[in-house]
Amino acid sequence: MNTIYLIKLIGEIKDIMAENKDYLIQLDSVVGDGDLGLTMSDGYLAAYNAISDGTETDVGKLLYTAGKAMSVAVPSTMGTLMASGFMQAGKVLKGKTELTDYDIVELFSAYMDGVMNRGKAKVGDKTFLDGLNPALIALRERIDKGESLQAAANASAKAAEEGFENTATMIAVHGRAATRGEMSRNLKDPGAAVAMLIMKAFAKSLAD
Amino acid sequence: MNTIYLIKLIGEIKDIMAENKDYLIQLDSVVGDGDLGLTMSDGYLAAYNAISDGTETDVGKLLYTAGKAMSVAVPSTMGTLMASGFMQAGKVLKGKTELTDYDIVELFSAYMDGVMNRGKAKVGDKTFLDGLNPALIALRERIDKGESLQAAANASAKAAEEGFENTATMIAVHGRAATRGEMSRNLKDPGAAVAMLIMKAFAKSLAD
Amino acid sequence: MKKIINKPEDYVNEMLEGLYIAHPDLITYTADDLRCLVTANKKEGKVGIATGGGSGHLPLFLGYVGLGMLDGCCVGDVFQSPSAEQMLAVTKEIDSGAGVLYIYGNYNGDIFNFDMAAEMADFEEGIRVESVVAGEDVASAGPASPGEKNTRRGVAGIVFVYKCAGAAADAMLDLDEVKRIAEKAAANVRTMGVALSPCIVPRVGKPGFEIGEDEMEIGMGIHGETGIRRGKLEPADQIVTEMLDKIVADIPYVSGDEVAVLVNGLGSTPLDEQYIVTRRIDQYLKEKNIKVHRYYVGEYATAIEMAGFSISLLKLDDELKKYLEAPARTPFFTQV
Amino acid sequence: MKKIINKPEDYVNEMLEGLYIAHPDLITYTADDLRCLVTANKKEGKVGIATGGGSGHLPLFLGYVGLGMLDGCCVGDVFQSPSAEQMLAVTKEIDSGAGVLYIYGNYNGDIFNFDMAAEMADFEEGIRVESVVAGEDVASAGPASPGEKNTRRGVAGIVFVYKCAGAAADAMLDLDEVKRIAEKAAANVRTMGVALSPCIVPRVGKPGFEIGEDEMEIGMGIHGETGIRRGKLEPADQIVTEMLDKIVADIPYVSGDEVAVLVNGLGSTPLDEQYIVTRRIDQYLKEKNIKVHRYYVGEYATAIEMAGFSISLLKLDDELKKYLEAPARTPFFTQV
Ligand SMILES: Nc1ncnc2c1ncn2[C@@H]1O[C@H](COP(=O)(O)OP(=O)(O)O)[C@@H](O)[C@H]1O
Ligand SMILES: Nc1ncnc2c1ncn2[C@@H]1O[C@H](COP(=O)(O)OP(=O)(O)O)[C@@H](O)[C@H]1O
Ligand SMILES: [Mg+2]
Ligand SMILES: [Mg+2]
Ligand SMILES: [Mg+2]
Ligand SMILES: [Mg+2]
Repeated sequence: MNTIYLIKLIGEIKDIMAENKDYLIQLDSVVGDGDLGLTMSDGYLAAYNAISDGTETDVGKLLYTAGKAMSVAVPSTMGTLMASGFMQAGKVLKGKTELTDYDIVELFSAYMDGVMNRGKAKVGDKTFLDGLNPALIALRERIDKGESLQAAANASAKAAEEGFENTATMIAVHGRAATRGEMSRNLKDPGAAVAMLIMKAFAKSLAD
Repeated sequence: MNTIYLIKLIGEIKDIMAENKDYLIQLDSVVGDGDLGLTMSDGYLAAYNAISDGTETDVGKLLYTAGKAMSVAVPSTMGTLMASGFMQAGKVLKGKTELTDYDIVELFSAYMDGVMNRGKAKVGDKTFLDGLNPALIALRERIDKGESLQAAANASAKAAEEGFENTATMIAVHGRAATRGEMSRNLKDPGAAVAMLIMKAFAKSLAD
Repeated sequence: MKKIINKPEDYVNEMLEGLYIAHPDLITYTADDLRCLVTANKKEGKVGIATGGGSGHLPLFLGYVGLGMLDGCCVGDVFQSPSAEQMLAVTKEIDSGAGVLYIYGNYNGDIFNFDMAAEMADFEEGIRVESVVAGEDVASAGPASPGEKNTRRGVAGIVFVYKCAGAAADAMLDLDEVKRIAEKAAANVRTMGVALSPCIVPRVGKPGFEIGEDEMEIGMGIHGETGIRRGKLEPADQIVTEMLDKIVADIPYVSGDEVAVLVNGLGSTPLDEQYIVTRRIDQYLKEKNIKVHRYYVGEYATAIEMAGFSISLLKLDDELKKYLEAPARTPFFTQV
Repeated sequence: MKKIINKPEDYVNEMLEGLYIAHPDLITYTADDLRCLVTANKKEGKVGIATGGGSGHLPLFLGYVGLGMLDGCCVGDVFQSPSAEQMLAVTKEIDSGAGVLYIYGNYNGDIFNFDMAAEMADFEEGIRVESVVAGEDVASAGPASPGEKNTRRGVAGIVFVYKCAGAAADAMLDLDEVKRIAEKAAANVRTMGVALSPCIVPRVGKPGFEIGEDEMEIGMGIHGETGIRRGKLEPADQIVTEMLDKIVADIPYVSGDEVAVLVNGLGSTPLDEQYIVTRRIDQYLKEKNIKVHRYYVGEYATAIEMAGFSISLLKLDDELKKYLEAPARTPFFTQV
């Protein structure tokens, strides 16, 4: 696993966001301003374009560059949070050119830290974190148990999906959805859907 | 004929304007802003109220007072023109306490002068003048021929009505109706209707 | 009718009460009549300048009374003239011996009442009054031939006349001179507007006219007077081009001439759109080699909540430029 | 969608072009990016103040850059945050060694990007940046308990924060002091709004929400965020009373307190209506024996062409009063 794999991974994320553009627009239209499909497809495309030439061998620098490109392209809530995730992962993995399975766990863990540092949300606040957090737990558990990265990625994608479904029981306390208060319950969180899509793309990037 | 008669005359005008309020509104709504019914009924009421106590014996002063009250109450186009008519008649008849039939002709003639001095319109411009002017001609002719004031007044009311009907052949060059240009043809002029109503009230004031 | 008001019949007076509350340092009223607005800072020996007209055009007319601009203003009901009596009261209050100049728009009711007031001021009070009537809407009529009466409507361009005349009076010029400056400004200003939606006079309660969801009316007046043509809404650049073609042809301009530009929102047109309009005006005038001395952008003369805008061009010479640049401070116009 | 625009995707940039054309003496831009607006009159050694946020709120945010107020401003697309990168460019341009203060509204996207920009300014450029987040819409959330995060939206009241902080910076106070003043103003301002009609984001092309012909929504935010209640449109006096009850209870006030009042039109509300509102505010505050030091009435923070208004009260002490009264000159705010 090296920067070539990361280009593939980010490419898969870019593709899945493009495929689910209308779905994300629809989710965000109900609780927010409806731009999430646009920002996620544009944002990951910008991230991908910034790193896809394959000249960068430093894993950390590649991730940081992807994040910076995303922050310039889509300065929305999720755009900036995803950029912050990439940039934090970049800082943590800086200097590496090869990644172990544990480094992949570290990557997602740092990504989550980046989002949390920037967004100051907690698990349970009905955000992106509620999709990513269960996925990260599943991923770490399986790798700790010695399962293959593919098996762990599949499990984490499933966990992310469950996390996303679960957001329908929570009350939003951040962003536009929060202005609806109690009315936000029963609705699934669009940002958590993004976490689910990322983990699906991750599973796919190992499968093909 | 003295100020008591003038109070009766202005009272009749006030009544006919009140009765024809909706009619004038309707006429003015087509070519103008629709306020003519309100301004004429309010304006002549104000004029009447200012002079109806019967203490004034100077014909000229009474007419001037009526005009001034009207100008304060309804500063619209027709309101100010009618006020100017009264005030001019007041100036011309100042000092008199008794009126001959010729003085009555003078009264309407001065009223017309007041309107013309203020409005700078000519006969044929599709205005109030095109109702009053034929009435004034008829009135003067009949009195000159020695007919009774009642007969002369009846004839002048008829002439005013014909004058009003005739405005449907003219193009408006003053006021809001003028902004319609050629489209103003075929429509009767609301201000000329006011002249017709004044002359009808005049005929009635002699009949009862 | 969706308005933040109390009783429609109290609309004008309650608006005026709010105005005096908000600007006590600049304006007050006379004759115990809220509709007779006068400056709170009378300057002795200065020519007084008064204006007036119907309500519903804020910041016109009230908003330009203050330092370096107007001294008094009478307003009537919405779209209705104030009375001669009220104008006389204002005239008496603002005269300090140097006489009074009336500057108002070219509307029947206003003309009659201002004329009557001028006569009364002369006869009853011995105050010399001169009048300048602004009529610069090129869409409302053709230009007047020499000696003929100008039948064009007065619209937003009157603000330029106020500004130049106000500065001239503030410089203590005499009545004839102030009148000459006002006439010069009035002779050099041209305006044209476009409307996208009607407005509702509170006491009437329904729109003054109907217009399709995709239509505009080029040349419409600020009371909803019929314009030059009604058609499908076009891109901003195209609308501005059509308007400027008419405005610029009317003076006419030669290469190198200098102007001041007023972009005026009619009530519910966002500032953003007014700046998009400004951008195209600048392109257009650059193509014609007409130099813009200064832009004014915002709401200067509205039609309640009408959507649309107007463009006014004031052709400048050194004299007008000097008076345009002078400082002023009023409730709605502050220039330092 | 009835707008005077060209292509919806050019809306923001063309508006900006117009803005620079109209106000060349006050504003310019940096980093070859129209959306990175900075003052044309940089004052050496002064603390720089920057703001920013989505477009569609003119005169917010752009219109307050100039003398005695803000030094820089970044805008994004309509209702969308600008990027951290853009904010960094402005920060670099306006810093002259005394550091930079960010003042912006309490919105997720803005917070994240300003925070990121502040980190970049520190790490990459060694510029000290402090931030004050304005959130004063009493309709949007309850007051924050001590130590808790303020979740209220920032709306028109931010203009008071700009004014006081801008004057403090202009008086050459240091960054800590300017921040203290900004925080004090932010802590003492409260706002509430009401909306009568939605607005249309040009690239979306249809209204952001629906509302009945006879309805209003009390407490709605300036992007159309849900308010406190929706109901039948009421007389102006009644609406104002309901809003002030909420605003005044939130501080709370005691008899004899002094305030500045901002009456803000949301886009298509005529000035007349804003003055009718002003009238009732004055009555109300007199009843409570709260003294009004000064009124500001007009459009200060809009939601494109939304109909409605907001009321902001700034509780004053001698210090805030001093900075509020200081002169300022920007494209949309001139005080002498
Ligand atoms: N503080 C936060 N931390 C993490 N995620 C957040 C936070 N605030 C909002 N989100 C996520 O952002 C999503 C909305 O993103 P986006 O559409 O970009 O917002 P906006 O359009 O309002 O800027 C929400 O569904 C939520 O998952
Ligand atoms: N210059 C004028 N001289 C005489 N009558 C006039 C003149 N201008 C307009 N009128 C009359 O005024 C009438 C309209 O009066 P009114 O409704 O009061 O006008 P507005 O409401 O526009 O002030 C017209 O029908 C016309 O007869
Ligand atoms: Mg969104
Ligand atoms: Mg968004
Ligand atoms: Mg009428
Ligand atoms: Mg009328």
